[in-house]
Amino acid sequence: MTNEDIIWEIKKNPIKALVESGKRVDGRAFDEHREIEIIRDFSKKAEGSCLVKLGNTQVLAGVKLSIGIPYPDTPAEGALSVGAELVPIAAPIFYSGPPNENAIELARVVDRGIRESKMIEMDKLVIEEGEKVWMVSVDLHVLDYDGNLFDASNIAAVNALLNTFVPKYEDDKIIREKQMDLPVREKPLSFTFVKIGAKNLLDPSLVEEKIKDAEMTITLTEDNHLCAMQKGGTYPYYKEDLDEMIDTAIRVSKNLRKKVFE
Amino acid sequence: MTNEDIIWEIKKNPIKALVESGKRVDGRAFDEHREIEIIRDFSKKAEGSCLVKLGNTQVLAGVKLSIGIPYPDTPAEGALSVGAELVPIAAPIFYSGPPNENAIELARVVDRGIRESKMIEMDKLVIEEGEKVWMVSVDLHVLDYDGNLFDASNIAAVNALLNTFVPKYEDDKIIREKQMDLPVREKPLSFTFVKIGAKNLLDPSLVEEKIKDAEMTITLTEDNHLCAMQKGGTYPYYKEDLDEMIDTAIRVSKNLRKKVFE
Amino acid sequence: MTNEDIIWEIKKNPIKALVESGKRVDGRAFDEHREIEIIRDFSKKAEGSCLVKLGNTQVLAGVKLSIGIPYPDTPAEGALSVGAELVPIAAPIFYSGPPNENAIELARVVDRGIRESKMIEMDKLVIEEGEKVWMVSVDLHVLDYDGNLFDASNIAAVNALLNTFVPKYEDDKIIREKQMDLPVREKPLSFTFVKIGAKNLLDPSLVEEKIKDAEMTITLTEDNHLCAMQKGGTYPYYKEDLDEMIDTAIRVSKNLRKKVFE
Amino acid sequence: MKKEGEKKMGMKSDVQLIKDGKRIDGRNFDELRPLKIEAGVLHRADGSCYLEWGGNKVIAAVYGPRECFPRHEQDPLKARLTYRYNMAPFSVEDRKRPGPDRRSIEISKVSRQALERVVFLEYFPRTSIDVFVEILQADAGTRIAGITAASVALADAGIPMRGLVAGCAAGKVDDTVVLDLGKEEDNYGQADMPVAMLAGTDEVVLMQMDGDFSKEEFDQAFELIRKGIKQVYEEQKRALKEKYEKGIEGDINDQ
Amino acid sequence: MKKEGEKKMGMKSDVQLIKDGKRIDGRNFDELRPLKIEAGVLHRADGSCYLEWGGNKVIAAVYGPRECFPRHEQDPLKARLTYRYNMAPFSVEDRKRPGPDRRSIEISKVSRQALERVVFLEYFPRTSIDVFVEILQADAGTRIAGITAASVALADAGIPMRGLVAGCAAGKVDDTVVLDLGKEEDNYGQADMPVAMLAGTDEVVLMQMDGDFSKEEFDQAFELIRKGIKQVYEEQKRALKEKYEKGIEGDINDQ
Amino acid sequence: MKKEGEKKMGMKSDVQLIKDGKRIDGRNFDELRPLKIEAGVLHRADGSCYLEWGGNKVIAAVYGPRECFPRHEQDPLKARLTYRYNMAPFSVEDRKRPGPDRRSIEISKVSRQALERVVFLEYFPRTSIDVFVEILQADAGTRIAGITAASVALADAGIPMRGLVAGCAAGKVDDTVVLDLGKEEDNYGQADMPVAMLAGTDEVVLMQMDGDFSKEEFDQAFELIRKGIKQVYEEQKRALKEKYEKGIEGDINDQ
Repeated sequence: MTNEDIIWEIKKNPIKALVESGKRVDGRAFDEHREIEIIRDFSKKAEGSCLVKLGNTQVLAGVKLSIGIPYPDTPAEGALSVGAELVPIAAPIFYSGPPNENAIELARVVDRGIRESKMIEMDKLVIEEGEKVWMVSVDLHVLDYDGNLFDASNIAAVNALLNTFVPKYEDDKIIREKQMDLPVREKPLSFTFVKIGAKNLLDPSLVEEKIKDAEMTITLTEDNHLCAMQKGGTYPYYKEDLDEMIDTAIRVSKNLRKKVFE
Repeated sequence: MTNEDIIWEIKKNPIKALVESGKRVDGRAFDEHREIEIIRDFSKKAEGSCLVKLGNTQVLAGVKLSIGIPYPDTPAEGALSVGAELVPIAAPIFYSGPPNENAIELARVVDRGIRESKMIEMDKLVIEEGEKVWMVSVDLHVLDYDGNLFDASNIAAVNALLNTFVPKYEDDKIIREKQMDLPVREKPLSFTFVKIGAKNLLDPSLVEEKIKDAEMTITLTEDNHLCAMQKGGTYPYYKEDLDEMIDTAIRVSKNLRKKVFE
Repeated sequence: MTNEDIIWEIKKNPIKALVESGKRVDGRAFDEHREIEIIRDFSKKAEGSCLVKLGNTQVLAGVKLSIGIPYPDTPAEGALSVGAELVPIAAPIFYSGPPNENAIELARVVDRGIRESKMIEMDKLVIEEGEKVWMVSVDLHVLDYDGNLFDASNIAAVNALLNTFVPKYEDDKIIREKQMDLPVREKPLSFTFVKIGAKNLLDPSLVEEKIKDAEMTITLTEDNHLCAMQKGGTYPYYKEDLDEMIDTAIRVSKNLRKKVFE
Repeated sequence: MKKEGEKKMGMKSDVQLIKDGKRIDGRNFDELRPLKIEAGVLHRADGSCYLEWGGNKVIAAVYGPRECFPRHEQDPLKARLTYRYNMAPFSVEDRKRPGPDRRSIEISKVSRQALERVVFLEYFPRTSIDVFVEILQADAGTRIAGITAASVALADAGIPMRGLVAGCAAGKVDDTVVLDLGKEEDNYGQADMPVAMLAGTDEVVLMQMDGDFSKEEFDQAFELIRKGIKQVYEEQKRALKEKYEKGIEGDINDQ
Repeated sequence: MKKEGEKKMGMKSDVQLIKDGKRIDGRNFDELRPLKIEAGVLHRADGSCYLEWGGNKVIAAVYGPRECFPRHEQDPLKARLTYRYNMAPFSVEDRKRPGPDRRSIEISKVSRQALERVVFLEYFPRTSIDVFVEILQADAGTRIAGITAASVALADAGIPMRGLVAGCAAGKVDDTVVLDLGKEEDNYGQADMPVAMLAGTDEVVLMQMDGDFSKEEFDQAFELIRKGIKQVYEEQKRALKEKYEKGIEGDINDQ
Repeated sequence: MKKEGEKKMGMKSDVQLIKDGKRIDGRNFDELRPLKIEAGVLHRADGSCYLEWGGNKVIAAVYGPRECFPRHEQDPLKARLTYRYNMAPFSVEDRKRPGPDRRSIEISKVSRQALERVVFLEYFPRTSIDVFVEILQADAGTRIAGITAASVALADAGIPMRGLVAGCAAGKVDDTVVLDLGKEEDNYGQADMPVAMLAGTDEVVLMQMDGDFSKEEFDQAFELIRKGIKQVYEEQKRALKEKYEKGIEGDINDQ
């Protein structure tokens, strides 16, 4: 890993200079995404799934439904949980073992986008109030890590939920046939930027992430309200940075929504 | 840690000589406690709590009540559990992680004093016999470690239980308002000694613990019966040591009870 | 451990040469077991138990019965689980900690023999269909490791089950008195071989295991059908090896059954 | 989730959080809950801080610069900074199981990152500076209370820094943007945004947000936070001044 | 057990698995399920393979030879080989808890042993060669699908080997020995025997069996497997050939 | 708790534990349960001991002095001593989950401390001496049975010691102080005090107590224990003598 760190250190300055001059390594504009490919319904054993390729980054999201007891303070709602595994096939720096802070943060930021936008109509997932509800488990399986896991995972998770069915439940047993579509009312979409020098770059590639000063993920609802934000990295942001990134996200959101959700 | 060990090794001989001559580093008599401060009801979210300062040692005990199933062999009794965390704010040698043998021993010795003295009237904590009882969880949070965690924790835990309320339980839900005081009938009080050379010193400070040969904790009920004992350290005790320590504990217990429980 | 590895490396060639010439270190024939001693009902707290000495290898198996919920897909059957601990008294290379891959493989191969031979009449272990069944827990406690844990464990586990009683169950409580014998219909028996050079040796001792090229465990039912097989080691087997080992197992099984099960 | 101290913004409720221009606890929209900071409260730690903020009770301790374990995490160019946010089991309504959960691991990460460029880590290569934050009583806003206390504890430990980090949150309740949510506002409100800045500058070093904000509401919230942080900073300075006026006592004989 | 993806052969059932000389999915007794292999599907990994086999979807990746951590596992005479078989939580009917269970630890062990003498580990002393297999969708036969894919990924990574390892299983359903059990055959069948061989030779490198086989049935099953493995090997070779005909693209700029 | 093999003294019960001056199992107040010790029962261990005491069946093994892992626990001045008390899952009424629980961690600690000054650790710097105690069948008094067996296993391993450590407990049942509680006395009694001494001396190396003792009862209990330990010591010596009379067999060829 030290060797890898050294390589990034060496690459850092020329790339920074390039960015300073208004350019990105791969020729994209600062507010431009890499190519996106969406493969829905990838895993037939899941109630919903989606494989997203964002440049070379690949994330597979799968949704499973199970029966559980509702939380005491929301007896008339289903429950959601999001997990992420940075499985070691995806990068040389990912090792087997329990989720580390990066995997946990990834899962929680994706979770917040879904939860805070009120994407899922949780009140329609009740089987017996206070006793039995559907638990929606979203699992993010990162297959290839070439930067911007946040957005690839957000898109994969939301698309997986959009094609998720609720199974039948008869005689205390789940029958894995469609009873109805998962009831959804919103499509949260996240936008991740890295700050390099004074510039904010949308959809960072791996190399851009490695030399980043700071990072920001902004999740928008369909009416372009903020529903989740998360700062990363160790350098500060100024108010102007925040304004610029929010504005950019709002500006590009309509096109991106078309690309990833239709 | 090696550096620290070396420091203790150097300090050891002069302190031992001092003790041999009948004196302690901080000028106390062998049967004298450090200053004790008791701050009851410290944490409002707990059903009972107490912060104890014993010299520079600080332990915070908190009590939470929850609903559980009784043990099969005591269907008509509530349940007690005591846990201890040596959180790393308390000493440079405490590290994050699951409880180690010292934290476990601390919790279990405090637990035994409470349990064996029959402090809590467990039969009054039954909601539905064999089905639902109150579980009393005492958690010891060690904030500053300057010796004698056993006695500071015992005093904190017992005081926390003395000001614990039992919440209301209505419609299968806990309402965190006082239904009654936790029913108690006894106040176990522990006395910890270290042996340095041939002497037994009550309420050891950190430096005395570090150079100790052996350690003994004796817990007494209000009528000065023994309800728990625990030897520590690697040097032996003789019967005369045991007699001396038990006699000292019985002699000073009345005054100490006044100081810590009134 | 490196030191130990070196010792095996040095021992390897002369032993291999000996085997090549048709002989074993301890003078046994290739299809000959070491001495076997069977001590049934060793642990009175267990519902069934058996200590097996196979040469110097010692394995103690204990069976406990508890009440559980049946698996959803087998509502009218009890459940079986087999666990193994390579406790560190048994060998210098066994360390404390969660079961490693060797302990897990050992437990799973013994489990498969019992399960796939349908040894236990699981349908007779139902208390209330779909709700309450007996769970049979077999625990393998390896006390002394001198080779061939698979067969010693298989014999210990099967014998322990053969002398297991099902306790009484009254008023939702287990009363540890015999209600009936555990219902069994089969006695799976395993045969482990190591391959050294071109030879296949039955019941390997520790030294033979250490220098082995490959390993095979074959489990037979009473009518000499195969019910479980497991290859170990890194060298390949050819079809002729497989035929030879199966034939040997079938040939010696009758005598061995007499020795270990009667 | 809930058991991890998770909040869920925007739960439907009949709780009226604003009435007659005042909040449920009587505060104005731009008013902080009572805040009290004390530096140097622990004997063993190299630096420490006790903080009460509304119903929060937080203690922070700093050890270091000290030897870095395990060795392979030593950095020849700078100190390693660690940050551990931990809740006492009895600090919340339903007893929390001891040990780190997903929520506290995330909070520890964003808090550590907020401090990493503020502390002059390069002055102490190969060492470790370890920050521990214990939540003894939790109301809303514990992560912000924690980093505010941690920053004072770092100063109390004499660790050189570019300045103090101070935090504050703003949120939305009953469609109104307000400063520093209390517990009920947090439970039944519509948005929450915890922010920490290098006090006295415009540098945002920690920022999270959840709920629902239009861009305009975001701007309002940010402005409230900026003012709130000024007040938090004053209290931090007061606490440190008080500690140093008391003088440094007795530490020489400690090991 | 069941939750570990355990199968239990020979469950009583009314499911008729063979009818009019055909199997429940219409296959002949000696017919494989559809198999498709693609090499080089991942950007970061040194070698990779995607495999679909019946309802199985499997991805394998290889990293190495690379530095061996922890250091004390370095072998001065050869590379360390690791193998991790892992099921995605959503790859099975009932969600599987992430992380290794007893079943996957056993599979990882027998798979690693199957490869240890096939890879020329002695060419890369002190390094590690790490094989990762992810089951994205599980039907019957995932361990065999996994090692078949792993072997292609190793070749794709350019790791020198004595040959490719190819696997196939045979089993018994309705008292008939058949090749390559499908999911229902696996659930309600009477025996299953997964085998892997060094393709093109007679060397058996992985072998497990459970259920009920007479010696004659074992011989039949082995013969079926031998033929099945030939077909699997052809598909492995086709995938590798296709990859190399496409040419090696773009890897130079990857770190 | 109960599941950890916890006892709780003084449960209310109608069980009459003393009748006509005899205890429930017919013993006198100062009478030990039957005790049988055998040394050298394992092939691989450097020293071992099998012990039956009432309904307890215990096996102890010693490995060492041997290389100390992990390295950073090596002490340049003396050997490290480890002690692991472990219960087999089937050794108690309700199956115990494998692995250490809080109770066994505490017992391991006090037992290790009891031995640390008895073994001449300074003779073997940088090494480790590892003591393992397995409880195969548990009645009352397993920790005392364990350390008594461990001490014999250490002697059997040829580890130099200042003497043998022997243990015994006394307790209170039906208001009477008695020696060496049996299982029912332990379940329904009023106090229990396990003690271990350096046999042949007055040195107490392990001491715990719980329940209810007046000082006078404590003195009585201690006096009973002192006598009990003498008998335990005789059996320890007999077992070692028997082992050495049998001669040392066959160990030369073991690795």
